[in-house]
Amino acid sequence: MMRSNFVKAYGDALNDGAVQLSFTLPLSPGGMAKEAARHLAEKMGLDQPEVVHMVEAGTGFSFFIVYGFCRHQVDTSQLQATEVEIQEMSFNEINQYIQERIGRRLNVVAACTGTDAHTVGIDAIMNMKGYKGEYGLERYSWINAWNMGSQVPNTRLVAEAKKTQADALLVSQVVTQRDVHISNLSQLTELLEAEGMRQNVLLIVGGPRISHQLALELGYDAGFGPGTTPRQVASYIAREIYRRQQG
Amino acid sequence: MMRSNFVKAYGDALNDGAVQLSFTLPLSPGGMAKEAARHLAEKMGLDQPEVVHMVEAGTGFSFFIVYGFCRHQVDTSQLQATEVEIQEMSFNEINQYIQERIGRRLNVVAACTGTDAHTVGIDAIMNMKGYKGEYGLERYSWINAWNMGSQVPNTRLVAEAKKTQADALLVSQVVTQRDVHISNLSQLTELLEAEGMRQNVLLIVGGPRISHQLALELGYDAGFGPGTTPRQVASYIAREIYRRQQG
Amino acid sequence: MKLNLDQAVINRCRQAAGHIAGDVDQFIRQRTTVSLERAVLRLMGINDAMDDVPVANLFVETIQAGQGLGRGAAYWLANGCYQLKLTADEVAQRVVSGQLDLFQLPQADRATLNPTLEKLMQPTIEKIKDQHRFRKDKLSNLGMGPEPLLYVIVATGDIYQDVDQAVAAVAQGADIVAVIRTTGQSLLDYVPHGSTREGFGGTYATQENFRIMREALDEAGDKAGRYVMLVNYSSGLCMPEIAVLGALERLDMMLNDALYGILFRDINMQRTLIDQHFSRQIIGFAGAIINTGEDNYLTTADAVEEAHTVTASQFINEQLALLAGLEDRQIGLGHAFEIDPSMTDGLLLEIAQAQMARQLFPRAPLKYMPPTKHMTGDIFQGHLQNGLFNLTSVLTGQGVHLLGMVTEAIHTPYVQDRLLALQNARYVMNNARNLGEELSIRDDGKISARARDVLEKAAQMLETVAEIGLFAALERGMFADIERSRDGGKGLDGVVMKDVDYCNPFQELLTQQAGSSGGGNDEK
Amino acid sequence: MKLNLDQAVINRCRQAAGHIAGDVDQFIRQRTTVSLERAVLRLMGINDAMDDVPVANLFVETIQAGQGLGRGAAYWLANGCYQLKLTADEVAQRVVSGQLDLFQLPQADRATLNPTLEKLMQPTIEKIKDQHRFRKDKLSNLGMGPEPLLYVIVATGDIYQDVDQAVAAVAQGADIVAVIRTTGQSLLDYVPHGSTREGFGGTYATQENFRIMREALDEAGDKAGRYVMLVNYSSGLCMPEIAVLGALERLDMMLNDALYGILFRDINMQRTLIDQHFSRQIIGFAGAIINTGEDNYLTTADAVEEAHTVTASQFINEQLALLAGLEDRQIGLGHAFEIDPSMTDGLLLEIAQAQMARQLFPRAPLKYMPPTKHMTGDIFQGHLQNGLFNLTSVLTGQGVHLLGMVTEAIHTPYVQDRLLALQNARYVMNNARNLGEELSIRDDGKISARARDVLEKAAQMLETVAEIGLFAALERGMFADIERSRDGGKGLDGVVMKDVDYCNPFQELLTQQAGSSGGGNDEK
Ligand code: B12
Ligand code: B12
Ligand SMILES: Cc1ncc(COP(=O)(O)O)c(C=O)c1O
Ligand SMILES: Cc1ncc(COP(=O)(O)O)c(C=O)c1O
Repeated sequence: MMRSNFVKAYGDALNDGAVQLSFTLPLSPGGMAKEAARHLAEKMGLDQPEVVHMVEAGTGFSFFIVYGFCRHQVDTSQLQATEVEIQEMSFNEINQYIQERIGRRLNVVAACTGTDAHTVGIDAIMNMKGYKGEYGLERYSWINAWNMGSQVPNTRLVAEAKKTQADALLVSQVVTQRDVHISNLSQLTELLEAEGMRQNVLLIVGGPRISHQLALELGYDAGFGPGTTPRQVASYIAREIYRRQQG
Repeated sequence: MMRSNFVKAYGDALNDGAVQLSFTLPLSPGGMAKEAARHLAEKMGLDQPEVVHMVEAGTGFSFFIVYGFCRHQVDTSQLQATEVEIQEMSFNEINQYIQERIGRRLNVVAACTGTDAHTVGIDAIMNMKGYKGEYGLERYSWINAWNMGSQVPNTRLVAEAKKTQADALLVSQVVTQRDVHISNLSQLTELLEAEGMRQNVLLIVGGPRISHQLALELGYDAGFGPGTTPRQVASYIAREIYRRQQG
Repeated sequence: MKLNLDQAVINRCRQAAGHIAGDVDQFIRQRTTVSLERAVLRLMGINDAMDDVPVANLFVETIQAGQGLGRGAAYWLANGCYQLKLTADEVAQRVVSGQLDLFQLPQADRATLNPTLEKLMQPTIEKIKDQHRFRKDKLSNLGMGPEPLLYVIVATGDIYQDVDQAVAAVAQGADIVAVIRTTGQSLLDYVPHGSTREGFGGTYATQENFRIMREALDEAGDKAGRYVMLVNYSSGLCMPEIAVLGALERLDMMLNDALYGILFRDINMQRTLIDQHFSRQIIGFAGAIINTGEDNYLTTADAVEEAHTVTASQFINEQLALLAGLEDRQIGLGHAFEIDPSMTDGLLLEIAQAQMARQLFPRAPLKYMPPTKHMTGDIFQGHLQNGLFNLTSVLTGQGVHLLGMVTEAIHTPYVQDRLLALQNARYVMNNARNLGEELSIRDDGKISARARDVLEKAAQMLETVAEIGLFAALERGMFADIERSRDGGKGLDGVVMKDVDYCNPFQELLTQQAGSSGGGNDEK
Repeated sequence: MKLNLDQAVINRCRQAAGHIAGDVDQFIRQRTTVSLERAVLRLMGINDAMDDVPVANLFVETIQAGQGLGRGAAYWLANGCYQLKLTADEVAQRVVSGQLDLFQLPQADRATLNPTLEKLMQPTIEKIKDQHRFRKDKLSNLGMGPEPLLYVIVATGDIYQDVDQAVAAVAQGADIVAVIRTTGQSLLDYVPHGSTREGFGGTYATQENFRIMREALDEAGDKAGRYVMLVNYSSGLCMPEIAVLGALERLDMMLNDALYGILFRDINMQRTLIDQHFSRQIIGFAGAIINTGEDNYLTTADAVEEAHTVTASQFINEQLALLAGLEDRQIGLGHAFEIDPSMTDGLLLEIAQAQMARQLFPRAPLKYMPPTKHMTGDIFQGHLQNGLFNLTSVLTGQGVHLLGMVTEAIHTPYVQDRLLALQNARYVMNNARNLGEELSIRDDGKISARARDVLEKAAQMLETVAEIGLFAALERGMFADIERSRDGGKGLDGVVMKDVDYCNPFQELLTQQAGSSGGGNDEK
C-alpha cells in the first residue's frame, strides 16, 4: 500500500524501490559467496537482489555490487528534519541583535579537542579573514572570540572557558574512527558538569560527521555538520542566548 | 552472536557490517529528504546510517549515498550455491562422451527469442569460430547445432525443435526490462507443454541477468549467466542427456 | 591537437566512397517501397489510424494489391481527390473502409493533377518549415551548451515516465535527449499510433509520443535557458515515415542508417537503402541531423582489429547523405570508444580514432558513443571508462557526445545513472576544456601510426567495396563481422519498381532543392 | 612531454635554497635534542621499556636533569660501560632504576672511550647494513612494479587488522604500504612500546608494530612476486628515534619533514629541524627514502594561489636532505593534486605542476598525493577525481603515487576502498601507459605559462627566505598560510646546546660518510 506520504526508492519507474549496494564479505569469490551476498541483500529488504559484480578483495575476501528493489518505504509525515533550526541573520543584523537585545559582547571559545588536529573546519567558523567569502566570528564586533587551535585537551578548554566566562563553547571533532569523537565529547560534558558549568554555557559541536541529533544525544545544545557557515553559528548563538535570557 | 559460520559485511574491522548504499527518492533535497534517506537505510538494517551525499536529481528528486553498519548476518552453513553443477570436460572429451555413452549425434537448437536481438551471447555459445578462444557447439562433431539467430518467435522455435527432433533447446534472453524475459520464457514452456514436447527436450536458458535459480523457477532445466563458456554448456547437455537416458 | 594525415589517402577514400554511393543511388532511383509511399501519404496528412492500424498502411496495401504502387501513392491519392472533389482524408477513409476502389476511377495525367498535388503537399511543407524556423529562433535566442553536446537516453518504456526522467536530465545539464525505442519496433512494418506506456527496453516511437516529449523538453529547456534537442530513430522498416513524423514534431536528430538495419536487424538491404534515401531527404529538409550507426559495429567486431570498417562506413554514409541533399553540418557520423579497457595504451588508440574522425569530417557533428561492450557490473570501473571517454571527446572536439552509463551492463538507465553520467561529463570536460589546444601529437609515435594504419586500411577496404559494390561487400560480411544476403532479411516484399510515370512530388521537390542549395529548406 | 623551463630561474631557486639550508645547518650543528639523544641510545641497543616507558626516555631525562645532555648520551652510556665493565643494557637498567648515578663516575676522555663506543655501535650498524643488503637482494630478485609505484595506506588503528588489510592490498597490486599513525602520536615525546590495537585514525608507530607488518609484507610480497615497500612516519617529536626503529625493521620509506611538524603539529621549529637532520642521516644510511610533506600545504592553502610555496619548499627540502647525506634517489619530495575540481582547465594546471616537479627534480622519487581537500561524500565523483589524478601521474612520470580513496571525505579507508583505488590506478595507468611520450606541450599555451609563473614565484619566494632566513619566513606564515614563532610550539625544552666535547659517534660516522660518498651505506 503506497499512500501519498510514503516514498520508496526510484530508479526506472516511480516507487520501483531500486537501490544499489556495495560491501565486502570475508569469503572467497565463488557461487557460495555470491549466494551469501544475495542473502544479505534479501535480509536488507531487497526483492530480486542481483549480484552484478563480485571480485576478490584480497585472499579470503570478496567485494560485491548488488542491485535490487527495496520493499521498505518511508512515511514522510512521520519525519522530523533533525538539523538545528536557525533563523539566519546577516553579519550586521547579528551584531545589532546582540547589541540591542543582549547588550554586551558575547564570549565564545573554540577548539579542536583531544588529539584531533583538523583546524580547517573550526577556523572556517572563527577566523577573522573568513572562509569562502564569509567572515568568521573573530570579525564580529559584538563577539569576543578565542580560537585555541587544535589538539586541545578538554581540561584546557574548560579552564579557558572559566577564565573567559564563556557564553558559548565551540568544539570541533573531525576524526571519528572507533567513535573517538564520542568519548572525547562525552568527556567534555562530564568535566563541565563536574565543574558545575554546564548550565552556564551554550555547548556546540561541529564537524563533517556531526549531526544535530548526535549532538543532542551527547548532551550538547547543538550540532553542525558539513557546509556550516559562520553566520549560521553566530545567528544561533545570539538568538539562543537571548532566548535563554528571556527565561 | 557471531558464530563462526555467520558472516557480516566488513569495511574497517572484521564484521563491522560496513555497507554502502545509493538510491534516489522522489523528494527535493533538504533536511527532510536526508532524514527520509536515513530512515530508509535504518529500515534496511543499518546502524548509524550516514547520508554522506545528497544532490538534486531533477526537480523533486534527490540522489543519496549512504554508509552505515548493517546488523544482518548470513549463515553460510545454510547456503547452497545456486549455479548449475557441471563436471566440465574438454572439447575432445565431450565428443567422446557423446559417442561412447549416447552413441548418436545430439541435436541442439538455439535462438534469441521474442523481440530480443542480442546475438553476441548465444553466438558465443554456438559459433563455429568460437569466442575468446573456445569453439562453439557448431564445431562439435557429435553435436548437430542450429543457431536460428535473433528475434525468433517462440512458435518458430518450437516448430524448429519439432522438425529437428531437438535434444536440447538453448534460449538466450538479454533484455529484461519490465520482466519481458520472464513472460517470454514462460510462454515457451507453455507452448512446449501444449505440444507435449516439454519432457523430450532439455530446456536451457542463458543471458547476463539469468541465474540457474530463475531458470528452475520458470520450469527450465538449467540457467547460465554471464561468462558461460561453450564447454560448460556442452558438458552439461551431454551428461544430463546421458543421465536421463539411464533412467 | 592535430594528426598529420595524408591527404592523398583521404582523397582515395572519398573517391571510392563517392563511387560506392553513386552505384547505390542508381539502384535506389528506380525503386520505391511501401514505407516510402506511406511516408508520402503522411506528408499529405494521412496520419490517422483505424483500430490502431495506420490508415497509411491500409491505403498502401490496397494500392499494392492492385499493382499500383509503382505509380506512387501520391498519384492515387491526388487522383482520388481530383476526381471526387474530396479531401485527402475523405478519400483515404473511403479507400481503407472498402467504399472506394481507386483503380476504378478515371486516371488524370500528371500535369492535370499538379495543382491538387501542390495543395495536398502545402500544409505539411508549411508545418515543417514552421518547425524549422521555430528551432532556429529558439537556438538563436537560447543557444546550446558548448560542444561536445551532452546526449542522454531515456528508456523506461513509458512515455510519461520518460518525460519525468528527461526533464530531470535537462535540469542536470543534458543538451540532447533521445527516447529509446522498444525492442522489436524496428521490425514492425507500421508506425504505432497514440501515446504508449508498455515498451521493453524503450518506448514506442509514435507521433503522439514525439509530441509529448517535444513539449516537455521545450518547457524544460526554457526553464534551463537553452534549447534541448530531441532524438528518435528513423530506422528499421519505417525509416521514411518516422522521418516525416520527426519533421512534423520537430525532432532535431534522428538515428538513421540503413547499414545498421541490414547488419543488426536483418532488414533487407535493397529495401532499407531505398527507404534511407527518402528519409534523409526529409530529415535534410526539416533541418535536422542524422546520426549514423557505425559505433554498433564495434559491439560485435573488435575495436582494435576492425576500426577501419568504421572509418570506411563513415565515408560511405557521408556520400550517401550528400546525395540525399544533407549538408555536412547535418551528417552526424557515428563512432565509438569500445577498445578493451585492459589493453595497454588503449587510450592512445582511442585518441587516434577520435581525432582522425574529427579531421576527416571537420564539419560533421560527429556522434561519439561511449563504452558499452566492455562495461561490466563493476559500476566504479565503468564510471572511469566513461571518464576517459569523456576526456577523449573533449580532447578531440567531438560534436554529439552520448553519455556512458555506469549500469550499462545491467539495466536501462536509472534516473541516478543519468545524473552520474552528466556529472562525470561536466567535471571531466570542464576540467580539461582546452587541453586539446595545449598538446600536439608526435608524428612518429603510436597515435599517429595507428591513425595512418586505420586510414590506409579504410582506403583499401573502400576501394574493394567500390569494385564489388556495397551489396556484395555486405554479402561478404565486410562490416561488423556480419554477413547478409542481397535478397535475404526482412522487408524485401515491400520493394517495388517505379513505373515510368512514378509520382512523388516531395521527392521531386527535395531532389531539386538539394541540387540547388545542398540541403536544408532555408536561406541559412 | 616536456616543459620548456628557464634554467636560469631553476638555478636561482637552487642557489637560494642552498643558502637557506646552509643557514639552518649552521644552527643545527650547535645543538642536540632529547629525541636525538634517545635515538643515539637506541642505536646502542637501548630499545626496551619499563612499565611502558622507554628506557631511552628515562635515561635521557636523568642526564638532562644532571645538565649532562650537552655532552651527548653516548658519552654517558659508554663511560658507564667503560668504568663499570657492564653492558649497555646493564648500565641503562641501573641508571633508570636509580641504582646508578652516572655523574658520580670518573669521566674518561673521548679517546679512551672510543673502543667502547665502537663496540656499542657495531651491532646496530651491522643490523642496519644487513637490512639494507636484504632489501637490495630482494629488489634485484623480485623487482618492483613499474613507476608510478602504487602506494596505499592502512589505518585501522589495530596492527593485526592492518596486516589483513595490507595483505589484501598487496594481492590487489599495491607496491607500497604505509601504516598510518594514530592521531596524537606525533606530539608524544616518546615512542610507545610493543604491539598495539587501539589507535584512532591510525595505528601507533612502535618497533614491534613495524616488525609485525614488515614480516607480513615480506610474505605477501614473496607470494605476489615483488618486493613490497613499508612506510611509516619519522615525524613529530620523535623523528630521529623512529628513524632508528625504521632502519632496524627495514622500513623503506619514512615520511620525514620538519616543516610539516612545524606547520601542522605546532612543533617548535628549532627542535624539529635539529631532529630532522639526524633522522635523515640515519634514513640515508639505511638506504631508505624520505617523503616530504609539501602536499599538506594545499590542504590549508589554495592550490592555485599557493602552488609556488610547494615548489619553494621542495627546493629547501632537497638542499636540507643533501646536507644530511641523502642521495637524489632517496629524496621523495611531496606535491599534490589539490586544485578545486570545478575549475575550468584545472587539469591543465595540475599537469603543469606535476610535470614541472618532474623536471626540476629529475632523479627524485617524487611523492604525488591524491585529491583530499576537494573530495566529498560523492564517491562517484571522487573516483573520477582520482582517475584524472592517476592519469596526470602516469602522464608526467611520477615516482611514488599515493592512491586516492573514494571515501576520503568519510572515513579511513575500508578494504574495498583500497581495492577500488588500485583498480582505478591499474586501469588508467595501463590504458594511458605511454601517453606522455606521445604528446608535447605548446610553449605558448596555458600549461607552459602556468609552470613559468609558478617557478618564477618560487624563485622570488626562495630569495626572500634566503634573505630573512627560514625561521623568519615561518614566522611570517609564508608556508601553508600558517604562522609559527621561533620559540613557540611544542618541544623547545628538549633542545640543548652541544658542549665542546659533545660525543655522538654515529653522527660523526654519518657526517663523514656523507662527506665522502654522498649518502647510503654501500658501494652502489
Ligand atoms: C585537510 C585534512 C588534513 C590536514 C589538516 C590540516 C589542518 N590544519 O586542519 C592534515 C593533512 C594535517 C591531516 C592530517 C590527518 N588527517 Co586529515 N583530512 C583532511 C581532509 C582532507 C579535509 C578536512 C578539511 O579541512 N575539511 C574542510 C573543512 C572546512 O570542513 P569541515 O572540517 O567539515 O568543517 C566544516 C563543518 O564540518 C563545520 N564544522 C567543523 N568543525 C566545527 C565546529 C563547530 C563548533 C561548528 C559550529 C562547525 C564546525 O563547519 C566547517 C565549515 O563548513 C579530510 C578529508 C576530507 N576531504 O574531508 C581528511 C580527514 C578528516 N583526515 C583524516 C585523518 C585520519 C587524518 C590523520 C589522523 C591521518 C594520520 N593518522 O596521519 C592525520 C592526523 C590529524 C590529526 N591528528 O587529527 C580522516 C578522518 C577519518 C575519520 N572519519 O575518522 C579524513 C576524513 C581522511 C580519511 N578519509 O582518512 N588531515
Ligand atoms: C552489444 C549490445 C547491443 C548490440 C547487439 C548486437 C548483437 N548482434 O547482439 C546492439 C547495439 C544492436 C544493441 C541494441 C540494443 N540493446 Co543492447 N547491448 C549490448 C551490450 C553493449 C553488450 C551485450 C553483449 O554483447 N554482451 C556480450 C555477451 C558475450 O554476453 P552475454 O550476452 O551476457 O552472453 C554470455 C552469457 O550471458 C551466456 N549466455 C547468453 N545467452 C545464452 C544462452 C544460453 C542458452 C546459454 C547457455 C548461455 C547464454 O553466455 C554468453 C557468453 O558467456 C549490452 C550492455 C552490456 N555491456 O552488457 C547492451 C544491452 C544488453 N542492450 C540493451 C538494450 C535495451 C538494447 C536495445 C533494446 C536498446 C534500444 N531500444 O535500441 C537495442 C535493441 C536490441 C533488441 N531488439 O534486443 C540493454 C538491456 C537492458 C535490460 N536489462 O533490459 C543493455 C544491458 C544496455 C543497457 N544498459 O541499456 N545492443
Ligand atoms: C542507426 C540506428 N538505428 C536504430 C538503433 C536502435 O535499434 P532499433 O532499431 O532496434 O530500435 C540504433 C542503435 O544504436 C542505431 O544506431
Ligand atoms: C611529513 C609528514 N609527517 C607526518 C604526517 C602525519 O601526521 P602525524 O604527524 O599526525 O602522524 C604527515 C601527513 O601527511 C606528513 O606528511
